[in-house]
Amino acid sequence: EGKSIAGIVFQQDQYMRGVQIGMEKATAESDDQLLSANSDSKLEKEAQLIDTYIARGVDAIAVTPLSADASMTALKKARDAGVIVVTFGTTVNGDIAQASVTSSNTDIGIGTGKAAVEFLKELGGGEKVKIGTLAFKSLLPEQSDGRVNGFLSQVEDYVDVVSAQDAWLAEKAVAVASDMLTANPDIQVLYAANEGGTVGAVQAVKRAGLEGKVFVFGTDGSEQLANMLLDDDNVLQAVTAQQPLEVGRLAIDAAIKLIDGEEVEKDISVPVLPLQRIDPEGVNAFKEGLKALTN
Amino acid sequence: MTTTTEHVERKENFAIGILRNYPMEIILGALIVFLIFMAPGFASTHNLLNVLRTVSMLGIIAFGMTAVIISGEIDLSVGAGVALAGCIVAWFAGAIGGWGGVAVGFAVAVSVGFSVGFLTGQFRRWFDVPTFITTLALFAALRGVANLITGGFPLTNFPSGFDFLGGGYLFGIPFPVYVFAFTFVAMHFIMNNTSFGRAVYAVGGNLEAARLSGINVWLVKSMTLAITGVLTAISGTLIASQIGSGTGTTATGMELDVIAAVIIGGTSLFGGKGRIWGTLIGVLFLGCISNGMTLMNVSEYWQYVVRGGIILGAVLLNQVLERVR
Amino acid sequence: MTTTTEHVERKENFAIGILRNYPMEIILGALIVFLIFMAPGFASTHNLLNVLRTVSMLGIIAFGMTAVIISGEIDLSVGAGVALAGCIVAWFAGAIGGWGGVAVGFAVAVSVGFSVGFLTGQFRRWFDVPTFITTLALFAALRGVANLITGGFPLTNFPSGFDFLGGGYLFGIPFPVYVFAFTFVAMHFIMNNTSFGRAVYAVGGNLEAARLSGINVWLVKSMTLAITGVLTAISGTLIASQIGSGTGTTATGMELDVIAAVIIGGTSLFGGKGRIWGTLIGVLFLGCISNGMTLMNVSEYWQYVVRGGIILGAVLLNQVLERVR
Amino acid sequence: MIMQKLATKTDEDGVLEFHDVTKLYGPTKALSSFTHRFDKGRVHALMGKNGSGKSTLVKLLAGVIQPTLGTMFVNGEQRQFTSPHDSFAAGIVTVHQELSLVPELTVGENIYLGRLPQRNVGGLSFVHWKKLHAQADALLQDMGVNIKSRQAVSTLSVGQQQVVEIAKAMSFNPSILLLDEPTSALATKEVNMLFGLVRRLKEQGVTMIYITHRMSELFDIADTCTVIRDGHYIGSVEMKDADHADIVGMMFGDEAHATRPPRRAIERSNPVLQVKNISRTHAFKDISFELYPGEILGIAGLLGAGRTEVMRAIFGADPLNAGSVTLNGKDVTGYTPRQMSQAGLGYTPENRKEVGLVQMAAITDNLCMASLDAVAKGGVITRAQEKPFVDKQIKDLSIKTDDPELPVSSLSGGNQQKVVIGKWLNTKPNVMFFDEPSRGVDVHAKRQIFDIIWEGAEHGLSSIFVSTELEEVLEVADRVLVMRQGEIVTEVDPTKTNLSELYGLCMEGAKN
Ligand SMILES: Nc1ncnc2c1ncn2[C@@H]1O[C@H](COP(=O)(O)OP(=O)(O)OP(=O)(O)O)[C@@H](O)[C@H]1O
Ligand SMILES: Nc1ncnc2c1ncn2[C@@H]1O[C@H](COP(=O)(O)OP(=O)(O)OP(=O)(O)O)[C@@H](O)[C@H]1O
Ligand SMILES: [Mg+2]
Ligand SMILES: [Mg+2]
Repeated sequence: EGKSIAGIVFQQDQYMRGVQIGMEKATAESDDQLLSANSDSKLEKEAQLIDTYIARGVDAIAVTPLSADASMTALKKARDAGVIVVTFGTTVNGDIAQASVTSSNTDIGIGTGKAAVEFLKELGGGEKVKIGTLAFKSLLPEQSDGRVNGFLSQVEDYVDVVSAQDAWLAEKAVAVASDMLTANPDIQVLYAANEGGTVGAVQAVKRAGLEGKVFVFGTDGSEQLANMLLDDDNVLQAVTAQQPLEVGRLAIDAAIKLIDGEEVEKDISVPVLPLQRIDPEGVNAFKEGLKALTN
Repeated sequence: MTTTTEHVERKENFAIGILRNYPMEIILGALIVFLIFMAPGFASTHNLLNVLRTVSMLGIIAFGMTAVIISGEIDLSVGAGVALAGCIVAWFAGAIGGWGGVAVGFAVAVSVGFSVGFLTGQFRRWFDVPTFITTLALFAALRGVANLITGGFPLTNFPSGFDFLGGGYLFGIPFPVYVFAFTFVAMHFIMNNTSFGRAVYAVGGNLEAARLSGINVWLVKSMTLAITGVLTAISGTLIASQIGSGTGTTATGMELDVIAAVIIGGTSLFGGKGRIWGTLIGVLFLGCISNGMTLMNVSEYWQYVVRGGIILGAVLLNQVLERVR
Repeated sequence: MTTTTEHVERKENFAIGILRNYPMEIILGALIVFLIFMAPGFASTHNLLNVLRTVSMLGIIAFGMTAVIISGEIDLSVGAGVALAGCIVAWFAGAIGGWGGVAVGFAVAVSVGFSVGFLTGQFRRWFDVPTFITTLALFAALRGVANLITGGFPLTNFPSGFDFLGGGYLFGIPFPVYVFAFTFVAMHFIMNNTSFGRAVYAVGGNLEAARLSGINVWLVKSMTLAITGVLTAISGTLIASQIGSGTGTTATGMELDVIAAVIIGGTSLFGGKGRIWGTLIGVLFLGCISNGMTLMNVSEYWQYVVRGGIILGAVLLNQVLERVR
Repeated sequence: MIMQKLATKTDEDGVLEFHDVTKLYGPTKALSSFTHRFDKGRVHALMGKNGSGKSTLVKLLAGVIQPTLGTMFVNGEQRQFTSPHDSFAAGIVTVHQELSLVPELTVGENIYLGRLPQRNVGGLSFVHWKKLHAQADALLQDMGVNIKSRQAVSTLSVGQQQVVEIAKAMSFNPSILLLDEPTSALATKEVNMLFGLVRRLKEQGVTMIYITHRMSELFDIADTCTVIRDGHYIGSVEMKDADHADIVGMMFGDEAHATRPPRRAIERSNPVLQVKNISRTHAFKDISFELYPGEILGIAGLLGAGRTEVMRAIFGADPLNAGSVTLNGKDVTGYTPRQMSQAGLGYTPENRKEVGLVQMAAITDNLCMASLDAVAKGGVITRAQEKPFVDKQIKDLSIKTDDPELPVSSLSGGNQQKVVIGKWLNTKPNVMFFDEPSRGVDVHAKRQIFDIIWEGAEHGLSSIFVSTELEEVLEVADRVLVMRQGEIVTEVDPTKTNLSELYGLCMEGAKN
């Protein structure tokens, strides 16, 4: 008979939507049922959703935990109730997840960092390049720090962070990035840790007329960001896309196997996908993939 | 024949009477019946207890908020207050350690809640600053302080067994439900049967008349805010226990849910009118909607639409039923 | 001797008069002076234009919200409305294509904004549902609809040059600033020099007295809400242009910023009192705080605290200065 | 408990003394170096035209406001009341001019607000509802009024609310009682009840200050009369030595006042307003009458007879259940107040504070509120356009104000009433409903208002005039309808009847 699996995301953005679609596709063919929900980035809502699904008697929960530490309590309850727990995107401490499908946040930062190294070396010409960062620390501190630190770990020898701010919604990020450029006219590079931040940073540079003087490195893949990489304004240099469809599919696969009592690999890693201005073919291929996703 | 007709008429009047006097109760009842049949797992004891546990956190604060709104004020800072209280308790649990730390933390959180609430009322008195503004400022500031305490990362150094408060069961019923029930009874009693409670209605209904009657109107307003501050600290501690950590991002947007529950329960935003009982109904109503939609697997985008539609529909129906005469 | 003393006294009175009559203006002035000296780059033309551009999006809506609040109602749905308008414009731009699509989308967004606002007012009339509830329901529902339109993915098929609306310059001044200025002048005129504006104040000051004075009170309230809906659609289009996409997550929490600007500008949440000019000051004040804190690279957690503190301090000072006699 | 009498009584107990008391509201001198001693155990009438400072004096004693300069002595001690609470503690109880009840609460609760009887159970003290309602019901019954403790105040008419206010004051067992126009909303029966209470209190040695604009009451109830004019103390007289003309002279100096113009023959062929068989559940039924050009139609009735309800329903403020209304030959049944106002009907409501004015708005705004369409050309309005409308009414109605930009709440009660009337005169109506236009208005201003009504009639304005003071109805109206319990019982010619006959008609068969 059909199994029921709950998929819990924590916000409504393109990445999460992609994961959901991946999950839907993975359950579409069978008579397994997918229950999806959104924790709105709130720990207490996450705990409530997990309680609700335990009460409903689901076989497995696939979740992207909000916090490695703080999400433990709720998920432990699920395990204690005999529910399979699979995490994706992020994971949780305490050996609770029976399988974990991740592209680590650090990897996401590292991906963009690697793409930036050569660029920064050249731009600095021996000197450290002044950069500013846009993060989402007051929303999700662990993920945010993972990405920013991953990025910095690659480029720390070549940069000097002169401004670090929070802004994750595009319209806020435009304002904040503009202000950062005003306060620090010597900034040459902006790094943004999520999609909204990246869009906002690019728009801020264009709005300030600093094309060719200030460059943006960002995070996440979307049609808009792909187009920005292909645009000849030379602002956005590289982003690191995740593969949400893959993540969703693998999470469901692992959950089904675990329900059936099969063995699965505990740490399933989904590679991240660096997209760079210097590789337009790669960007175009990614765009094609996206089209398939939305149809 | 005559008697039969009379009997029918009486019955009709009785039905109309119920409709008019308990519209919101009926709407909630209808929602529950609907969910029993349509939402898989809704009627299980386990699920119902979960719903109760979930609404407890919100409801504890909502009872205080009811008093605040009846007194003619508002408190937008409760979500931030919950986060702050959780962080304070967690910080002391880490710094002092064990249950002693929790106890000190809880005492500090409650004192902070009380003082901040009371001062908000006094601000209104001394400087005529609307509580809307003061608590809007606190809305930002308290969360900032919470984050400064934690440094941005969840604090999880609680003693073992701490999770009982938010997650444990006592005689088969979740612990927070007891706190919720106690708060309901206490606030219901206070509002209906004490001079203070009646003064709250008077102050919200006609400030000048209350003042001319010798009521210390600012003390009354400040006290409703202080009570809400204390209840916020209690709820914040329970939530910290439930999620096993104190973080600055807890309970984002909760103020709107709390106020929504109060208003759905029939309290007027303009003060003077409202009932603790109504808020109980409002809280349960919101809890059932959220739970039901998750159980019925309503897609998350539709959830927003459905939630909006149900709230609007319920309040509308409530008003229409009240008019049946 | 006498004349000198008199002269001094006159001067003092003059200073006190200014303090009393323009407290919020003075506080804003003080903030700006502080930022000129302390925030690197604040005083540059470029930065000031940026601040203006940023506040424009908020301010356009805030002027409408001022009228709504003066009329004794509230609108919590403007953030969701901004998201919905952006998504509608983006969807039509994609479906029809080019500027034609944008024009159709804009027309639809404006019509939707107008209708939803107007109906909110009529709901209040027919069913006595408080606008707080209706717009709280819309707060959830409109964002849900926005996501249903986009399917959760940002829509970006705008014609080239579309980014001019939100990001472009006309005679060296950002385009949205013109819209902002125009809205200010129009709303200032409407509220002060039309019979409709007078009616808004009357309706908010005493609904029954206004009704008995032969004012069509529900039409007046509905129109303030409809105007705000239209302004929300305009702002939503500008924001979509600025960020180059229409998505359901845009402008989360914006309603609170808008209401804060209105209240900081001296409008009473209880209706009947307030000025468009005050809202302009409130909007600029919030804009300067955000800009200043970023320029000074205040850490994100402190930003919350500082922001809360400054808002509270300013309103407090405002009240104290107004009392100087 | 608040009311504890001092253990040792002195001669100065119950004496009120003012020394050079001044109260400023910004530039306005509400009270100016007022010096006077009110002896104990007597009823002191306080007279003066609107805005002369009577309420200000009372508010000082009630602890609502504090004097700018000067000192007050209560019971022989110098006192500074910083809150109403302090004033209660000194044994002073006040019935304020503007109603101060909480509409959402019950009558009983309003009476004992701030000192609800308590019951102690297990160390917790809570409200003793039973005792509260029993006490309140006993009190109301003792006063001889038919109001129940458990009724919500919001369901009472203005007059009944005023009775509740008085009951509230009585429940304190005051040693000093301040009554600020307690009778302005009361009809003869209730006034007599009040006077009975006042006499009873006087026997108990209570000192009372009694403010009224009804000259006739003075001789009935007061021992002395103190007159103030523009905030200044003018003088005091013993009532037994005074006559009507003396007091009016003190109040107004030698200003002239109007007398009724001779009655004219009314052309009763074409009614401007025709009301046919209108009914409204629980309020009135089967009301029919006609109003002719230039006619002033009075409606007489007791408290709650339904006069207000009839006028509101015709004006479209409340829905009708049956019947039709024709105005200027047009069927206007079911019109909204807006449509009615456009059709030429104006209505000044009886409770100006709640529904007549926007208190926080400027006098200017209030005066133009009903005539926005006329003042604004194409919807655009400026202060300059409003000025003639505002100035005209301020002048015609002698509204006492320093600046029409001030909020209307800064005006004294009588002047607020004039603003309500001025607001409607600005719409140039051809039919006006005046619901208690003389409530809380001084003798002089009252004449002015009547003059406006009469003069309007000369120019063809038809009016309905309602007043609880039946002698006014007789004086002002050309024809009088008598209402009882929601029905018109008869019609009388004011020239062919007298006060006691009319009163009898209003009373006849009425319950209690
Ligand atoms: N709050 C206030 N602000 C400004 N002026 C005020 C205020 N209250 C009263 N005044 C002014 O003080 C003066 C005295 O007012 P007061 O109410 O004492 O008059 P009154 O004798 O009671 O008149 P009435 O017979 O109309 O009730 C008036 O000119 C009035 O306009
Ligand atoms: N809001 C209300 N709810 C219920 N009954 C009311 C309400 N207002 C008035 N009534 C009742 O309707 C009847 C008519 O009242 P109305 O106010 O028209 O009388 P009135 O003759 O104008 O007397 P008054 O001098 O008190 O104004 C009274 O019995 C009154 O108690
Ligand atoms: Mg007075
Ligand atoms: Mg009446």
